[in-house]
Amino acid sequence: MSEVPLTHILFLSTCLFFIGIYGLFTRRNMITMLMSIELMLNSVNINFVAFNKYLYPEKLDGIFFTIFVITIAAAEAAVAIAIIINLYRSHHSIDVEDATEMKY
Amino acid sequence: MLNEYLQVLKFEWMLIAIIFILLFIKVGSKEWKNETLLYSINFLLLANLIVGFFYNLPGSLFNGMFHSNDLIFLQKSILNLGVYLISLIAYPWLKEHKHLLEFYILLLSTLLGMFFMISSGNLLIFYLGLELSTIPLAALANFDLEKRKSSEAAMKMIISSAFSSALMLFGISLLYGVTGSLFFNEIALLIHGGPMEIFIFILILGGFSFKMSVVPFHLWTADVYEGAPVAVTAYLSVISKSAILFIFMTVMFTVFRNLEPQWYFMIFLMSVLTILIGNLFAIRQDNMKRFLAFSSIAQVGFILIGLSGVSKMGMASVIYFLLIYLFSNIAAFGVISIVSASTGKENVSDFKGFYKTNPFLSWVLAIALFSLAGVPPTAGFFGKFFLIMAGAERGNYVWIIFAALNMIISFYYYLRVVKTMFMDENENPIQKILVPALPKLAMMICLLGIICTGFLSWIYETIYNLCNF
Amino acid sequence: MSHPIYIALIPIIPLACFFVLGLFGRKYFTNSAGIIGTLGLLSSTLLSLVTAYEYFFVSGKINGVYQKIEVVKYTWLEFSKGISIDMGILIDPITVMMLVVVSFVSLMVHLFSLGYMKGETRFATYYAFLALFTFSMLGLVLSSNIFQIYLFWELVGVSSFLLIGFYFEKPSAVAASKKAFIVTRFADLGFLIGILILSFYSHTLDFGVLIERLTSTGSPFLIAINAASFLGVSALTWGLLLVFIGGAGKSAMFPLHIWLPDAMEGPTPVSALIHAATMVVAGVFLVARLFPVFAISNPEALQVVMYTGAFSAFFAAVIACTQTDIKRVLAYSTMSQIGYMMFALGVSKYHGEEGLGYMGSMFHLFTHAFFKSLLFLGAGAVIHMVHSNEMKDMGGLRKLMPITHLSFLIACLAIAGIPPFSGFFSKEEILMASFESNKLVYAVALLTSGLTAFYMFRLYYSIFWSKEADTHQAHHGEGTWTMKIPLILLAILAVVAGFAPISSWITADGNPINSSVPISFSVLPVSLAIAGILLATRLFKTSNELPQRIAIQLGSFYTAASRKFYIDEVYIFVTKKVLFNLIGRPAAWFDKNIVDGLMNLLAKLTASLSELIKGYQSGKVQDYALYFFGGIAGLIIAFIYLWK
Amino acid sequence: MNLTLFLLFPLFTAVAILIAQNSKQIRTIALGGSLLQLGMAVKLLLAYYKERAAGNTSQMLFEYIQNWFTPLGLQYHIGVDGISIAMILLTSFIVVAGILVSWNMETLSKEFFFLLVLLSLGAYGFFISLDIFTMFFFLEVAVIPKFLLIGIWGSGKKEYSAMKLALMLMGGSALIMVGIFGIYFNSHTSTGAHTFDILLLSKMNIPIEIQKLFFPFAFLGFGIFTAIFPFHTWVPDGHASAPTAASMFLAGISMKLGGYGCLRVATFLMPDAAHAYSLVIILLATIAIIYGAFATMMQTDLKYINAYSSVSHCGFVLLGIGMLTHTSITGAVMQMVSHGLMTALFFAAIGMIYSRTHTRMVAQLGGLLKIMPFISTVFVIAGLSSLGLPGFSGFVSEMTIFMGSWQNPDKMYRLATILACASIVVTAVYILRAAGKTIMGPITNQSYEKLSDASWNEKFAAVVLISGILIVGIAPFWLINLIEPGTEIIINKLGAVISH
Repeated sequence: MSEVPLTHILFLSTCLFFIGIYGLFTRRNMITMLMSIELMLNSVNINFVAFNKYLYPEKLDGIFFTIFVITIAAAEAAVAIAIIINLYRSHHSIDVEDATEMKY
Repeated sequence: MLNEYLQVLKFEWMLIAIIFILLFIKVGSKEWKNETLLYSINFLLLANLIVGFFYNLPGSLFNGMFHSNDLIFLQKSILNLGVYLISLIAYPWLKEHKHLLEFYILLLSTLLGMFFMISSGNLLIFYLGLELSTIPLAALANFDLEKRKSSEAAMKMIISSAFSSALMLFGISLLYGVTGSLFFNEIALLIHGGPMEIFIFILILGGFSFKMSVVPFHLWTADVYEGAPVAVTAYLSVISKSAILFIFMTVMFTVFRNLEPQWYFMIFLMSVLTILIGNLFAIRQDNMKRFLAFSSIAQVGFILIGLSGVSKMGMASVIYFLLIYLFSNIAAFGVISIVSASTGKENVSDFKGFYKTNPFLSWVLAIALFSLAGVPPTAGFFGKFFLIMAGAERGNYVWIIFAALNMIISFYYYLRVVKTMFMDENENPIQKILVPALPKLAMMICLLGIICTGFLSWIYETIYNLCNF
Repeated sequence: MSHPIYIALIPIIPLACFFVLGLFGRKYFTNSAGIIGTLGLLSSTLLSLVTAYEYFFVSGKINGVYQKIEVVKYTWLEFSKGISIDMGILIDPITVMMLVVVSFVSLMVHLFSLGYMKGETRFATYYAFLALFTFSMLGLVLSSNIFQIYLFWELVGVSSFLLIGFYFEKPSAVAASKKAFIVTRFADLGFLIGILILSFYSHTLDFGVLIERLTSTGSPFLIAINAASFLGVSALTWGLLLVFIGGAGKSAMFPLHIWLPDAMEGPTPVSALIHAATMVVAGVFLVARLFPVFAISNPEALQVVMYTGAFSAFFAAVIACTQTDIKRVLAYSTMSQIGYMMFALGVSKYHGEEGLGYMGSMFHLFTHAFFKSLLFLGAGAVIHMVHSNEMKDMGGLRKLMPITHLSFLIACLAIAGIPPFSGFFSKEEILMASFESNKLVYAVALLTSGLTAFYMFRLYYSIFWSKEADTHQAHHGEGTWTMKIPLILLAILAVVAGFAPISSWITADGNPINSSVPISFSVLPVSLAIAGILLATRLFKTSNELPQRIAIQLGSFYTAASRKFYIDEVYIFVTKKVLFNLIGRPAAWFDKNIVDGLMNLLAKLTASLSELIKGYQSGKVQDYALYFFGGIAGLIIAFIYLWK
Repeated sequence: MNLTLFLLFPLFTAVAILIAQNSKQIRTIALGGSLLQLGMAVKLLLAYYKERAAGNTSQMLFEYIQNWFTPLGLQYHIGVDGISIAMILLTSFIVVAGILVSWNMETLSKEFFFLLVLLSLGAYGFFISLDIFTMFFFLEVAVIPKFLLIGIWGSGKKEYSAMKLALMLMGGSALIMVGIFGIYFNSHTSTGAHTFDILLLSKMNIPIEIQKLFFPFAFLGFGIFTAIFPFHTWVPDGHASAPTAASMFLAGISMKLGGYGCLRVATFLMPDAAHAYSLVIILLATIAIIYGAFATMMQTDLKYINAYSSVSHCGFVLLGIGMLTHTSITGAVMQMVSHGLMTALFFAAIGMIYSRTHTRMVAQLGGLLKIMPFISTVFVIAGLSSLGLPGFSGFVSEMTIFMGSWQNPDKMYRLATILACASIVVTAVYILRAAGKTIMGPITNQSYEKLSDASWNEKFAAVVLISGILIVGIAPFWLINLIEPGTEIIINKLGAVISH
């Protein structure tokens, strides 16, 4: 069975990345926005792994980086959700459109 | 070997120690009074600051992932100083606050992140430091839990910073793909200005610009500054900005050295935009913190000018300016935090007739603003003059004239605040405010810095000599 | 023959008086100020008489020619090599004569004012101003440097301003003083530029050197200044004409004369001093000072001088016939007499007998000073009694004030040119000179002398005769002895001054000339004068309605003349309408709205721009992310398209 | 003698004012300090004569160099020649007078005098520096005090005026900054480093196209400080709104900073460009002179009258500089001195009148000569001196400028000279108009009749200034001998314009 070429994977990751961006731009729900950011980070992870495996198999930098990214993403999500919960307390909504007091 | 780990990492160890002390106090059953806590913490920070000047061993660890030299030590000391001053001016706000320890723990961990970021020699460490310095900050921005604005600010900050770091990370991943290395010095050799590299560079530049709040990546700044507690705002505008600028210079001057013509061009565009937009928005602001946010955006534009003259002079003048900027900005925020802590008023219009009731605070704020505006005899004049001078060395006079003309606009809005305090009549001005000892100390230090940093040329000269360009 | 330094004291004493009275007068010398001033002036008068004696009889003449002697010279302000304002004293015949005239008349006026200005609140100030004026006038006539003369020229102007505006509460006086200053200032502008031109080409400001360089044939300077030309007129002509404009302004030549009649707002003795005897002849003096340059190198300019003088003489005489304010009549007659002097200079040449006009002009200046100041002082005495300047309030005063009446009569005869009074001799010389060189001017001169006789006696009769004096004026007498003495002294001089041997003293080139006029020549003018007198007698000796009828006969011409030919209106139009409304107002408006508006507009633009773009800070975090993304895209695009 | 004292004395005075207890102490300290500076200035003059008499022919005397920001080649380099000494004397005279007229300042007197002293410090520093950077530094030091003085103690639409003044002056210094960077980065010392040192720069020749590029920035920048058309609009508003002392300082000192800078930096260091642009300078200067004079004619507020006349008179300074002849430049410097003195006197007189009648409107005043003879006399003297009456300083300087300008034989320059001369008539018109309405004429307002005449401090101030005016006006030779060596060097650097 022939191996999947790198370009396919890069294509996948890029799609994932832009889907994430699209989601971030369009969805009003903060949680969903967080999820789309996760998507973007995941595409990054895919990139790292793929590059590592295909181009530089002799070192494991990419893999390590991925692990760190995953952890940090988790931390980020944790803090973000905490903030969002606190925001919900005051605004009674997690619609991003409702949190636009400060402008101009 | 071991003491190398101790000394090269000394700044980090110090912070970690303080953080752990605070943690122990937190988990410990004993109830501490806020006052005592604050005084002792400030004492710790002062010790941290002082120790920072001794027993520094330049070197690099983890085969080059982490390295530090005298310049980096200096930068870290500057950050330490800033944090110390900020914690001093935060006193009136924290005195009543019940999550005081958490505040410091988070604050110091972000500082730790910055330290790692500054002395990183590797994209991984850099990324870790960056995130470590960002995520807790979002939590800090939300530290006035009950305030609507605070939480909104935090939300905006965490989401947009996550987005920006995602983009930057994407760039880093591609960079890894192109060069196969995460080490700065290795990458530097492998970059030659191909289109892919330019694209990657722009992604990473975007990430940096977001942190430095350069137009058009600046939009989060104003809102977050306005919403966050004053101390946090000061921290954002001074410490994290300085840290990111330090590392930004390293990255620009080492990693992307070969792309220098390209990035000079981009920096030029962005700086022009930044100065203009920052000024134009700052004119209209009524909220003090928001106004300072936009003014700080404009300042970054000027810093980019200095940075663009890729030279020892430029590097030195940027660091020198950041030092002065630190003093001036913290002085300004100090006054604002005291006023807002004791009266909750944060609008420019509230400051009408402020001079009648609070001459001392008014003078502090005025001098700070003069220094920000770059008026002699304050140090701001020297800082700004040298920045533009460094930029002018490249002979790009369109940029210089543009900046010079924009300085007039910035004068307008700085003087506007001074005018409000000194000249406008007001039947019920802000009452006389009693300034506690610690903030007063902070202001005195800041004033001293604002006045002296300019005249004592050896400060500039030391920085200049440290700059390993 | 070194001249002793006392000449320098002549101007310095009045200056000292000025400082003393000006600084401490109001406090300490409220009453004694007059005495101090008079004594001071007495001394300088004596000094100037001594100087005159010294010069004319002892040391002035070297082998038959009166010399220009530079007594002192002190560099005051050096502009560049050779071009410097020197404070110097230059002694030559005209200077000496002017010294005598100025100091003597001034002394008379000081004396007269003792009585006339008695009880004024600003008595001391008045004397301070008088002293200042005397100082500047003496300095002017002594100047050895063209810029020095300009300097004193300005000082004279300002002290005349101060004296005219002495009654500063009277708006009319203030207006008159302003008018006098500004009009003469305008003329001085010409003088200044003239100086600039002359000095630029002759590389000096010193009179002696200047004249020498611009007259000696074939001197490089003369060639250069003649070579340079502007609008087809040589630089020399420009220079001299501009200088002459300055002189015309001070000497109230047409059309710069308008300030003189109004200047009569000042106290009458002041008019006698400034606007009859001294300052107004400064212009004549200036032309005489530069006469060699005019006469030798540039006769064209001299032509202009001649015609201006002649026209002014006639023009003023016509107006004088119609005025009813006695001081204004005198003012116009002054203008007319100065016109005489001017065209006398104009018709003159430089060398020997041809210089008759020059000599005549100086002679007339000399005699005129006495009888004209006498007339003014007399008028002053009259006004002092009647408290009015209008003829209609007067009449039949001859009984009430015999001395004034007599002296006034003498003066009238003198100015009318009746032998053997002084005016006769000087006028004869002038007529002679003009007859020899220019018949047209001669005709005008004759006509004018007739008119002069007429209007002077019109004045005389309507003051002292016509109707019977109303008795209520009887009670205050003719005035103090201090007021009478000057009248008497001046009257004597008005009679005898004509016999002074001016022709052997003051001539263009210093050589005495023979100036005997044949009787046959003087018949015509004298008879004309007598005719004028008789006409005046017929009309005004006893009050009758004939004058009105004649006035009605003359109709519009008469009204035009009585309205001074509307020159004032023209000036008013030019200043008020043109200067203020067409230049000043637009300039102010432009500054307020355009220039300043531009600055404010910039500010407004910035503000509105920031209003415009505020929408980008929408507060929606998603928009922020969008802009972020847009920024990256923008950078890429900018990089692709803009980066070379 | 040590020139640094000119910085230290004001500094100490300022500190002493800050620690002083009551307003009486404050003003005494301020006056003492200013008198001390006046003494210093006179001492400096004498020392200068002594040096010159001793045959010291070096361009600058009492030089002192101290490296500052070594890597950038900045220096603290001070020294004086005749021109700067004249300026220093002027400054010290006006400072004394200014402090005297504001003797009774009670509101926030501490800040007021502190700022005044700071302003004078800036001026002194500017005039003694020989390094463009320090020059620029002191130039800007003087700006903020002006802003605060006008904004806090001013009258009328003071905030607007203060802001306008500060912004326009800052705009000026922004331009100056660009210009001096241009000079700096095109200067090459023997070591190859760049320098701001005026003396070094004057020795090296900056390429002409560079000069042409940067001269406009430098000249226009400094020109804004001395009210060059069309950037003069800060003058009327600023002067009109400012308190008396501040107006005196503004018109008397700070407008001279600009002229001095134009001469010392722009013209002296970029002579070729000065030649290239001189026609433009002349044009702007002439416009300023004529148009300023005509604009003055229409003003109704005494302070506006004097402010606009300042625009017109400072036009003479620029004219003198632009004419590029030795005499004219000397005249320009003399004009700076004389204008400084007489405009300060004028503002002092106006201030005295205003403080009594509480109006500056020409229409509402009248017949003051009867009520307050001293003040009115001062007013008239100021007026006469500003319309160039012999015996006062105005005559000397203006005549010198005219003489010098006429030496420039070009037709356009001649035309400009004639127009400039014509302005003296217009000057006479507006001065007499103002004096005639306010001083002379009937008393308009009966309530004025019980107003008092000048108090001792006002008399003292007036006497100080008048004596200055008279010294220059009656004995101009000492001033000219003082200035000439300085201008000679400048003109030599400029290269001779056709003149004899």
